[in-house]
Amino acid sequence: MIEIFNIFLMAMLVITALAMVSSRHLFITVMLSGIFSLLVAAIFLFLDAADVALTEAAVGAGISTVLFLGALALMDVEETARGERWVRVSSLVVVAVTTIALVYATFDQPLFGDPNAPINLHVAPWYIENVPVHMGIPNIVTGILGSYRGYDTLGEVFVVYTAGIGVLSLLGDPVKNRMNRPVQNHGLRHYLIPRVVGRMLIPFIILFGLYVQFHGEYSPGGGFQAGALIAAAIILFAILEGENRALNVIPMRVLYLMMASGALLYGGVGVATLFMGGNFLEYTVLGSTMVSGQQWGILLIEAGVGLTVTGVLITIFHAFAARSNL
Amino acid sequence: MIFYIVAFALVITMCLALVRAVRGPGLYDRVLAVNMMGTKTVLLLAVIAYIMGRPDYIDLALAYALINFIGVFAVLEFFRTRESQLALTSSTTQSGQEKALDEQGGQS
Amino acid sequence: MDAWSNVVEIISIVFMAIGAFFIFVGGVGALRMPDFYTRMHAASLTDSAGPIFILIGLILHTDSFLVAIKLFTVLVFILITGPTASNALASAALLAGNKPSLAVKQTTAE
Amino acid sequence: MAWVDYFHYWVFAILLMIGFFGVIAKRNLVKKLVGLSIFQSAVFLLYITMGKVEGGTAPIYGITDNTVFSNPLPQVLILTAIVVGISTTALGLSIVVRIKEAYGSIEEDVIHEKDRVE
Repeated sequence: MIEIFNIFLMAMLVITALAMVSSRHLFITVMLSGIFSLLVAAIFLFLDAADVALTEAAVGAGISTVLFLGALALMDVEETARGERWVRVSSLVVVAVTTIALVYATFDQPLFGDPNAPINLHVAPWYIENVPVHMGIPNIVTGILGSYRGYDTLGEVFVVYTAGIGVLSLLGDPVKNRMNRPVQNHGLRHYLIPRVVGRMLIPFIILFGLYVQFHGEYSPGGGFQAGALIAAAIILFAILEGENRALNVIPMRVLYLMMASGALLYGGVGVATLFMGGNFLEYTVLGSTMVSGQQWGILLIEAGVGLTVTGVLITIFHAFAARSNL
Repeated sequence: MIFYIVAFALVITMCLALVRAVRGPGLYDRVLAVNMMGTKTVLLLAVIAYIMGRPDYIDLALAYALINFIGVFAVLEFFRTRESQLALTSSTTQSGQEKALDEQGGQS
Repeated sequence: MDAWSNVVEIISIVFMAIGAFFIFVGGVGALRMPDFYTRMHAASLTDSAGPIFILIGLILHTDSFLVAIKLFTVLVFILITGPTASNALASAALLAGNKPSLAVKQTTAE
Repeated sequence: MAWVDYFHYWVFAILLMIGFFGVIAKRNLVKKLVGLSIFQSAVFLLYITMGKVEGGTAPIYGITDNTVFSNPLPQVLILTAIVVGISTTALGLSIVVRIKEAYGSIEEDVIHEKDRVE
């Protein structure tokens, strides 16, 4: 019965994707990508991936639309050239052939939802069985993310950090760019209703972000989602009051500090466990028992993840906003 | 059963909003459709939580309800700055870059 | 006691059915109305009446206090943000010179 | 209902190829990035689809009595990949912004033309 909704949503997803690629106006593409993200989040929830759906919600609803609009404010929104005819025809042929090959290949895939599919037999049962034993936390996803696959997450955090540095080095320091601009931007300060309501909601968004951060062991959530939510709150403030005020509230040096200290905290936990006699990121040595050590470790590295993600996302926003006038 | 009916109504309405988003003559119709989709998704997530018997899914609905409207504000800001930029550029002469673009558009 | 919970159950089902109806009508309106502002009017129906009925129906259906509080919070936030977003959208549209079709007709007739 | 079992995979294949088409056929750089993010979402969808277990529920203990869980491992991988995805998209967008500032256009043809002239 539930599959019917999923089929509906997936058909809508395909239509949205087609419209996104075929539309000539980039603003329309960005708006449709908002719909795309909403549909993907609902589908993830139907497929039992609550944590992933929350991440998609936090990133897709606020931040990615704002980023794309910030970039579009610097360019022409109309797509002028369509490209030569042979390019379009030949790429259509390539795409059609590959689609047929991929669809043919799906018949070798295990059936949808098969509990005996190879993917579900190898390590997953061990994880599901051992997360409560080793860590004593109910959310298996957080357990795997923080502990069993801690190296993986460490790498991802450094990728996010590097992307933030890359954006900064490409677009320049937001504060300097802002000073060179002819017109200072005051945001939506003259729009009373959005301003009042938006300001009222910002504390709630931050509060919810902190809840997601620290309750992530018990319900869907964790550092990545919380970072995106808190960054969305700050970005909302910057949209409402202008970036200058947002930069007064959280200056760039604090953001740099957040970016770096989050990644450092994560790495530092690993080094600390080395010095305390364990392996890199072996949290067991942090506490008196295995469970308490693991819980301390997960709490610390989730805090690191949250700090880095918040810092990077707000920095990226400021970097774009200082270039454009958004 | 009533949950399935409500969820079905929500999905159908999402389809209608999608039609509006894909077809919608103006830019604003698309923003409107996105906004509608947002509210429908919040409700759909809440109803899914009941259908699946998972009360923790309501956190997701809460997250969407809180941050969904940021996109609309960004759109408002986008058009506001674009208006002021257009006013700035149209009052002076056409910039060199735009001229070069026009010439190349004419050639090709 | 049993009769009372039955009554609550029926009320919640009725509320959810009304909410689903409003949502559907708003969706049809957003598709069929002639110009942007009337479409927005229909769409804002799904932002206000629909969530009120559906979420109250869901609240009546639950026996967990925490879930009821969370749903009520969702309702409050939807009721705050929905009209604000509509307002922001309408002012953005008006700012860009998007006139209601009736207003355009009147000015051309004069 | 045999086709339902494969429907999710088909949607994955079609979405992947829509994104691919956007990347190879479109001349606009932002459009290419959008195609890339569709491609990315298709891969996310494939991972999550493969981790779904019939009759399972989200892998969190203690909320329902159901102890059949969907596979948590793909969820972990995709969760981090989403945030990494938005960061790398931002990096790509900032490169596009610099290209726009240097060449005055984000259309591939115009950029190639300018390169040839210089």
